[in-house]
Amino acid sequence: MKAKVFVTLKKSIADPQGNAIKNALHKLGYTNTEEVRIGKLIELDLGDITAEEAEAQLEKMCAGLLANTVIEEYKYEII
Amino acid sequence: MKAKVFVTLKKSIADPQGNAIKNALHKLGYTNTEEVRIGKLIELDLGDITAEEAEAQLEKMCAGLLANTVIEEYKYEII
Amino acid sequence: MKFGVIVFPGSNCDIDCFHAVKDILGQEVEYIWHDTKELEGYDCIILPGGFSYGDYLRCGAVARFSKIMDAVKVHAAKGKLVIGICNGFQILTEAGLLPGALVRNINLKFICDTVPLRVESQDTPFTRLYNKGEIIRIPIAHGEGNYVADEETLKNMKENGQIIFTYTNNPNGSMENIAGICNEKKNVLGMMPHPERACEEILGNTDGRRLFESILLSLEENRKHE
Amino acid sequence: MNNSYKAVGLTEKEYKKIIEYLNREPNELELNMYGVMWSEHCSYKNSRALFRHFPTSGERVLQGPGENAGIIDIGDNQAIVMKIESHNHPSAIEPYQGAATGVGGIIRDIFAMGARPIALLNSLRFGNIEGSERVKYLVEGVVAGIAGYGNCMGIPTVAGEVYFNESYNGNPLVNAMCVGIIDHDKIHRGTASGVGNSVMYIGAPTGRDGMGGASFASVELTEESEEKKSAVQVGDPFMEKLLLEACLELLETGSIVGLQDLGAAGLTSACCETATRGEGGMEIDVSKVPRREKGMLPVEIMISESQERMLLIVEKGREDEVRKIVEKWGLHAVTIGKVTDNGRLVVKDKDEVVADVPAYSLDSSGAPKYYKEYQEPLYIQQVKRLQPESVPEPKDYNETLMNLLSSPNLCSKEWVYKQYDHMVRTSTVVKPGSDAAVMRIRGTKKGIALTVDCNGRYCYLNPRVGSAIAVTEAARNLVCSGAKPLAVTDGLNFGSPDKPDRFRQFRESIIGIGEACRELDTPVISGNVSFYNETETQAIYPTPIIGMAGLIEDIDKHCTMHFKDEKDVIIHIGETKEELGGSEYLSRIHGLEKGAIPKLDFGTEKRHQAFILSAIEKGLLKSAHDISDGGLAIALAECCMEKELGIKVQMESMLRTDVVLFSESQSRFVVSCSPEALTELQRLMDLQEIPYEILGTVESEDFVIDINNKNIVALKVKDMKEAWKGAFQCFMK
Ligand SMILES: Nc1ncnc2c1ncn2[C@@H]1O[C@H](COP(=O)(O)OP(=O)(O)O)[C@@H](O)[C@H]1O
Ligand SMILES: [Mg+2]
Repeated sequence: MKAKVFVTLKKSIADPQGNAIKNALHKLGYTNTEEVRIGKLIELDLGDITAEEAEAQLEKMCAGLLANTVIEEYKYEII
Repeated sequence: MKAKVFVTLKKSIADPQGNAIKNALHKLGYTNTEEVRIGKLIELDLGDITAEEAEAQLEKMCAGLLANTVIEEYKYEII
Repeated sequence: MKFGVIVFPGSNCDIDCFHAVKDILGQEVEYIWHDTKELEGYDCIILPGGFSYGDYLRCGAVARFSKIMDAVKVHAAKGKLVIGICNGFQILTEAGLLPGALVRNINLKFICDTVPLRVESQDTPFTRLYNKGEIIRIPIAHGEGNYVADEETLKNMKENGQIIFTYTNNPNGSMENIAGICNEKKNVLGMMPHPERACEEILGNTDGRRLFESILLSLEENRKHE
Repeated sequence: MNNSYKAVGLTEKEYKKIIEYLNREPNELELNMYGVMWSEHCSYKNSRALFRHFPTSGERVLQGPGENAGIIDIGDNQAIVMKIESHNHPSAIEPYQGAATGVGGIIRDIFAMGARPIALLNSLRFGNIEGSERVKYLVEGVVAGIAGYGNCMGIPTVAGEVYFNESYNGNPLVNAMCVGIIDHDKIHRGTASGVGNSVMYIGAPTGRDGMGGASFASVELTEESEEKKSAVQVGDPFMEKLLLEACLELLETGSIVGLQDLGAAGLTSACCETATRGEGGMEIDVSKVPRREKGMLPVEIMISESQERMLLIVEKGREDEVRKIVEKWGLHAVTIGKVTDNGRLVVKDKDEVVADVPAYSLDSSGAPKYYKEYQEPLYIQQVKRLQPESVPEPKDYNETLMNLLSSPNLCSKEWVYKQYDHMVRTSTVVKPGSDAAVMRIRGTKKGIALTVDCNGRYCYLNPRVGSAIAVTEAARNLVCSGAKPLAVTDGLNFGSPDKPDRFRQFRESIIGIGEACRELDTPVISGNVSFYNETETQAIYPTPIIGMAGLIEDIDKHCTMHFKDEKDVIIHIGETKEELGGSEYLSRIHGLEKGAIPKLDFGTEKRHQAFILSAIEKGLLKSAHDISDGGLAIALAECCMEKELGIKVQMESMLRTDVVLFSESQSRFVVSCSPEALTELQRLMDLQEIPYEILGTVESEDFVIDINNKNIVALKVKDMKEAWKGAFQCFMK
């Protein structure tokens, strides 16, 4: 079972990286860019388990390891 | 127009960070995990432009700044 | 001779390079702001270490778009000397002035240490005062110094003698133990280790001096020929 | 009277005091401003009364406590600026960002004085690392966070300490220290003076993150703290680097009247503190403050603790000049208000006045001040008791020594400091790994030595003497580097001040530090207090961290602890007594954290320090190392590591062998000298009545100790080094 996890900073948390990239895009002429936020994309191959098992694992993996819910939020997709 | 850009390491490039996370997952008992690869998720708000304009901008942004095509590949989605 | 040290927002080894040239070589040196469009009258350009633009996204990714970089390309195309140290090396690869890329250290940690390097070639303006095969000790300080390139590129570099420094005890996972490379014409050098940190007795290491002295010697000879 | 004061952490009495100041009830914004400013973190309301025990003045003190950082003269119109700051609570929740923003905060304090930051130090405490995934996670994150911020700023992290103990299981400690250099005539203070001058804001926009961080740091950690998540933020070292360079460039222009960082309690604190120092008032308009999010309320703007922001007080009419320089650095400067002369802090939202209070009433000068109850903790009498006879002697000292060398507290911390760029700016003459870091001062012959020290176990067993020992140990580390100790910055980490036994630890500790600083003539010029480092079940060991700076007049004469050459003579200075109480040996080998801690005699201490310093200055010593955790045997081992040299030592003693090797008696040193220098050295030691013992010589590779003609230790230095260097990495696996 394969999955993708998306970890992003919570909306209320400043994203210095994203901000710096926004500024860079402006400098390059893409002045229409209003916001840039940078997160993580984690691609997992969970081996030979069912979708339900994968779902249960992913939830725990995200909350426990892949994201720090103090500042981040996560979403995942099973594919 | 909003968009998401996914930047991942080329298959041929080693991903020590993904490996470290795989090992951590194994330690936590998810021994079924076969592979983990870490990429970037870049969320953009491109402001008030059309989908075609967005498409054209994204292609250039990715190839020029957001990804280094020596080591990375990219995909994007307009939403 | 006149040296220029480029200052990007976030550069932080700029003053170290400046001092190495001024105090050790006794040569003229100026800081050059990244927004400058032209590079006239400089014999050698140094892209210093640091965290240009915070090294956000990727090291050197944003700096390569600075105005000064077009001028650096022109300078290099004329066959004049350019050296990129640490972040400077990363910027040169991002800008396409040197092949390959630098990714995260294999142990995923920043490494600050003094490590042995083998001088692979003395056949460059930057290394002529070293001996081929000589082992020197130079400080490193980077989180992303792991050099990668495709096989073809590596092969070409080897054939052309573009691999200039290698680690004897690979600290970061670099392919072929690469610590420093140059372009085909050998007038552009990029290296992760910091020779400017190894120029003074008081700092306990002078192995980096000869790199700067080599540059000076090359420039002086060039001037004679002109 | 409504009860809303409780929500902002104030008491009824405090609320009444606010009403007295205002002659009316405060509105919600005002109440919140008092809430954050009168929190322990900002007002020191529980600790301030005790600070009178500290010596804070002296010939060299240019700025004592009370400003963003303290300043001490180093001659030639130059001075050192320094301060320590804790970021314990945020680091417990988000180790990377918590530690990173701690470093960011302390750097701003230094350049707010107009100084160029030249060095960072850190002092870390974690729970028991052996087998604890959580501790490993914290260590990993905290170290990476400190590295991430400091390295990006290009400020070398040159020294620090890391200790592990159960008592820090629930509350890790992350204290960061920054040192800057400045010319006397460039010193700036966070002062708002000159009616009509502009108040300008630069740096990151204000967001909702970090709201109420100050009050967050002033409560015990509970499950609920997890909910106060927004108090943790993401640091932006790149922004800070731009701020630093922009501010230093601005100060050169003479257009800046005052400079203040926005730290705890954000704008509220920066405005009232600068206004109070300037003995004037201030009026600001929150609608002009750059914001990251839409719809922020005035109260959110006023107490946000978003990072990487500074307040400038700019000479009227020179705003454009300021703006231009700031923009060169890719930042924006916005005028948000002006200096007034009515002593009030007035906050407007466009035209509407939303807060109007006497500026000083928010500041620590107007905040309540408490004299807390204190009482000797129950445990003190229990832990004192230790029958030395009941401690069995080890059978195999080779094994014991190897065990100690590879223990978490005594092993090499290279794993940590290798992640810190300690060489950037090419001024680090002695890197991490010796007793103190030594930095040269470019353009002069001078150097400075820096260290942070504290033995928490000592402070637990005997807060007063343990804290005094932290000061003397720091001084010993400097002296061993060839530096004369100049001044102290302290990071006081304690449990809840509301509990009389904890408060007594705090009080005793301050008295101990005060006494030692007076004796050594090293005034306290700045510091930080972090209370509430406890969970429901456990308080940390009292941990008053001492940061100290010293001056080396001639950098060529600095010294390190490493043995240099074979055949050099090894000398033990000072007297070993039967003082195993509180030692690392007892803790590690016997699992005992008890006993009377070593005695400290200031007369002896001063005599020995003066001797070491003068011997180094005369060029008589090739190495000098203080004897601290682990005693003589560990000190000798540490001296051997760098150059992989061995020793041949022969001693005579009436004491038990474990006492000889591992006692932590104070005021002791291991030094080495060339055979030629020995006669002169002995003459001086005899003359100054310094007790000493010639132990033996430096050898090539074997580590051999004989006592009373019997071989006790015989090891290969290579094996010792491997165990000592590799241990940390193993714990982290
Ligand atoms: N967190 C840290 N950051 C930087 N250097 C550190 C850190 N921890 C330890 N060190 C360095 O390791 C060496 C040994 O530390 P420590 O045993 O605490 O020294 P001492 O006992 O002399 O105070 C010192 O040079 C110290 O500066
Ligand atoms: Mg020491």
